[in-house]
Amino acid sequence: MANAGDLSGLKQLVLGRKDVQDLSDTEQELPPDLMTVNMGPSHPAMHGTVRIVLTVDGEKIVKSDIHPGYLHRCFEKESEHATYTQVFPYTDRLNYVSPMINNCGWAMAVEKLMGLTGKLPKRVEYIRVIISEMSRMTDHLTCIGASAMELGAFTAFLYFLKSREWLYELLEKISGARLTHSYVRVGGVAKDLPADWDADLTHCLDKIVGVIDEVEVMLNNNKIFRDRMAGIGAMTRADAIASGCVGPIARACGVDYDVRRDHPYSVYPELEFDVPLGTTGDCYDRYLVRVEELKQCIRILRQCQKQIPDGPTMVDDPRCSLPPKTDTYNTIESMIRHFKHIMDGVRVPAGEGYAFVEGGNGELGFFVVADGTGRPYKAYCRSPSFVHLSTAGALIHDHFIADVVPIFGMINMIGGECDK
Amino acid sequence: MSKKVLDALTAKFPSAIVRTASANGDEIAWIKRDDLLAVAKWLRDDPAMAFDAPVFCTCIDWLDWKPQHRPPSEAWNETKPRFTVCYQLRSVAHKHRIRLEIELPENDARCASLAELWSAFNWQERETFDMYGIKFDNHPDLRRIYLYEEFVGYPLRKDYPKEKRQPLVRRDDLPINPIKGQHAPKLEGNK
Amino acid sequence: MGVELSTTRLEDAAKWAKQGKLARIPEWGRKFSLFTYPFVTACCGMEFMSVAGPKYDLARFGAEFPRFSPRQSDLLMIVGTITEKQGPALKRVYDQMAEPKWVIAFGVCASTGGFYQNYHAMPGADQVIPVDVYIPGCPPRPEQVLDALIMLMDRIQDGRGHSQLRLKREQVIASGTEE
Amino acid sequence: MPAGLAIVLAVGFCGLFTALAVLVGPKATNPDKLKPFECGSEPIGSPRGRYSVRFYQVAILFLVFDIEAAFMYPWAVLYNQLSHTTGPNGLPMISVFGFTEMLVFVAILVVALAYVWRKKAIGWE
Repeated sequence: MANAGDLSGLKQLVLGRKDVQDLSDTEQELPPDLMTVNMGPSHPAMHGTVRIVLTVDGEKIVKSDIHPGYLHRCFEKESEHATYTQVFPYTDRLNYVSPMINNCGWAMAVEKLMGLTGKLPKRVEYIRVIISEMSRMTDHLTCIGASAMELGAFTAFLYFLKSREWLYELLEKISGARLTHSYVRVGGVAKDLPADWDADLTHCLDKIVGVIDEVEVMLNNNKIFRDRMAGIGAMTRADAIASGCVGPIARACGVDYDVRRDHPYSVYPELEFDVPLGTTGDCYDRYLVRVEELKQCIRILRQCQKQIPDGPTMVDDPRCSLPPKTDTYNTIESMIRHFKHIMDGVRVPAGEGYAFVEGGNGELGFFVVADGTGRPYKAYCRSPSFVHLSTAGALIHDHFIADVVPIFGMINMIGGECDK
Repeated sequence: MSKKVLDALTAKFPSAIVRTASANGDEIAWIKRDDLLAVAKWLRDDPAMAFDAPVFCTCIDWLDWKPQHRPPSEAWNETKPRFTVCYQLRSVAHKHRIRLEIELPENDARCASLAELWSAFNWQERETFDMYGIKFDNHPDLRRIYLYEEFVGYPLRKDYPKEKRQPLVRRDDLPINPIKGQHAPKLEGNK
Repeated sequence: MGVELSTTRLEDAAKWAKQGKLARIPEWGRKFSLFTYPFVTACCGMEFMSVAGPKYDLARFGAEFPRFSPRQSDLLMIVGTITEKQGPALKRVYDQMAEPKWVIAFGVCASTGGFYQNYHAMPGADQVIPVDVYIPGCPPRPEQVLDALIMLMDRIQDGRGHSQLRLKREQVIASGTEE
Repeated sequence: MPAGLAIVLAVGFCGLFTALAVLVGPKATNPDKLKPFECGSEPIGSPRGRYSVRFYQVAILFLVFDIEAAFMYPWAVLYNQLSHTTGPNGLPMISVFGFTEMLVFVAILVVALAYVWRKKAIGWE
């Protein structure tokens, strides 16, 4: 009997609390160790550039420590050593899923410092809206397609990839490159739209409308997709605002904030579009908000096709436009102006300014400090992905490891923009 | 429309405001370092201001700053503060924005942390510390966010050279191996 | 026999690459069933999606099925910029791959660091691991990627991949010392 | 196809390919290769820690219902032979006996499923 007593005493010690008999079934098991797992930099769901050190109790995440910075390519240091026009290729690679919007953002920041904000020819503004909305479509198509693939819906990924290819072809015809366009210039755009862009865009949009309906039929009421997305990674409205969330993630929580409408820039006041809002703020709402925004982009593009005027594609301000080629080769003044413009870059008067546009993930801003020379003194990029990643720690708390995948898919954290 | 934000701010905290400006469409207020927390809390909680959404936090390093076409007095010299920490805030309700700027001397680059007031600044202050070396007091966990712990120095300061690499790992048969700092042994033909 | 590519160790290639008829059969098998480990980090990932996507199909070359574990893959595709912080992760993934293994540097950032010459971007992935085929372009067009894959297949068939050469050298040195 | 031949073919086929892999495949091990793969970062903690018992529970339940599904295959293949009566057009009628036999088999396991569901052993809470 003695050892029986010891045995119950040992169990009492181990469980530490109540007597063994009145413990429920689940409590009788010994508390398991917490296991730390690396969801490391090279992981398909982490877009290759984030490492999370997960402390898990079985499958449930107890603590998470997120390490960004695996794609820190020093945008600020590089742009301090480049002229204003040479910074455009760097901005392409910030949010490389919607590169045109970064270009427009940087151009607007420099134009704001030069005081050219409202003085651009109308055609330039319309071209910028067209290429930004097309870029926003490629952003949402890639985001929804990739996160659907990570949840197993490989067909939706291939459908959206096919439609993204159509957009890439058209963007390549416009700017010359599929992804890294560097098409916008300070005070205008590099060259005019190709001749048959109108017909191509209409053809492309009609096909994409069909693809979006197909994928909506596939995903919206798909039991597996909804169970994996609904109720996962929910965020309240107050948390969204306090943590600086913007774009589709904030709109999914019901925060009615869209830079194109609240701080209208370019020709957005002349275009009507509505801003979709979610209610619960979970992954499923973010998905629905992005699908709705895709349709709004198509609607904007169709309006732009009708309303775009003719005219020059560069403001005729000598500070930031190149002289026409005929003058450059004939007169020495244009030759010098051409040379100075290329070598020294656009001379921006000294001062500091912050301009922001509605990027694929929300408010994308550039804080520029200029010192009068052709090179920016400081070029800070306010990247929405970095802000959204800081909320990811709170979102994945108390979820399963498998839920990290849809949350990261819907946050649409782009490495280049997040780590700058 | 946001001009009244600056007026209300100067009315409320006349001693804390060094100067204000409205340049390039932004409202800027230079704040003394010690009153930053009070001003920020008021800006967030006051219903007329309601700055509930943070936008960004960064720092400007003014080392040998010489603006062109400007009087030489504006150029930087040792007596002037070297760093300026900038907090940009916006209000969702009133749709107005303000940028708080705090000037910090070079030797004592310390600033109060606003991470408790707006959770977004937690990571953005870590980024500013990582890049410029500004120490934020009572920040929850101030450590490098982009670079690895073994990195020495603050890369975005003007005196840090752009291409000064501090490599973690290299192949051992590299012709010039920065880690071992010598040329790899010449492969004199395998026996 | 395909474009004569200069390997970093020319004398190795010349000496060890002599192949008998029998040795060509497994190489032929490996050539057409490459399992890629897509080490995706940056913008080239978008182009990698297009290459693996329906239009520029990677499946035509038997390399379509991405494996996300180095144990089951023999082609490491470094897609995008490799930074100093990513270096140890890349080296560990390369070491944990099964032999024989090949590496493609996808895009100019993985080949030489591209226009990111600064304190955190590594000037090319070959600072850390031996690379077999470099693809220029930022990002390279999908056709360039398919061309690089065909070029890699030639190297596999001739047995002149870095890991193949190293294996053969160890084999010969081991048998050499036994005599 | 006699069962013995099927077994020999199966074992031979698998054996051939494993032997081929062992003979032709090169062997080059280094200490880094043997470490566990954790997405490229240094593995933290040892895999020998104490696991939650839930993993074991879910595995056993999967085994039970997987074998149940496996038993359905031979039943489905032999389904036509089970019926003793032939229909008016010469084809075998749907055999009531064969169907009820499987119904009983599944019913027993449904009872098990109900018990497991009530004790919430399947979920993770």
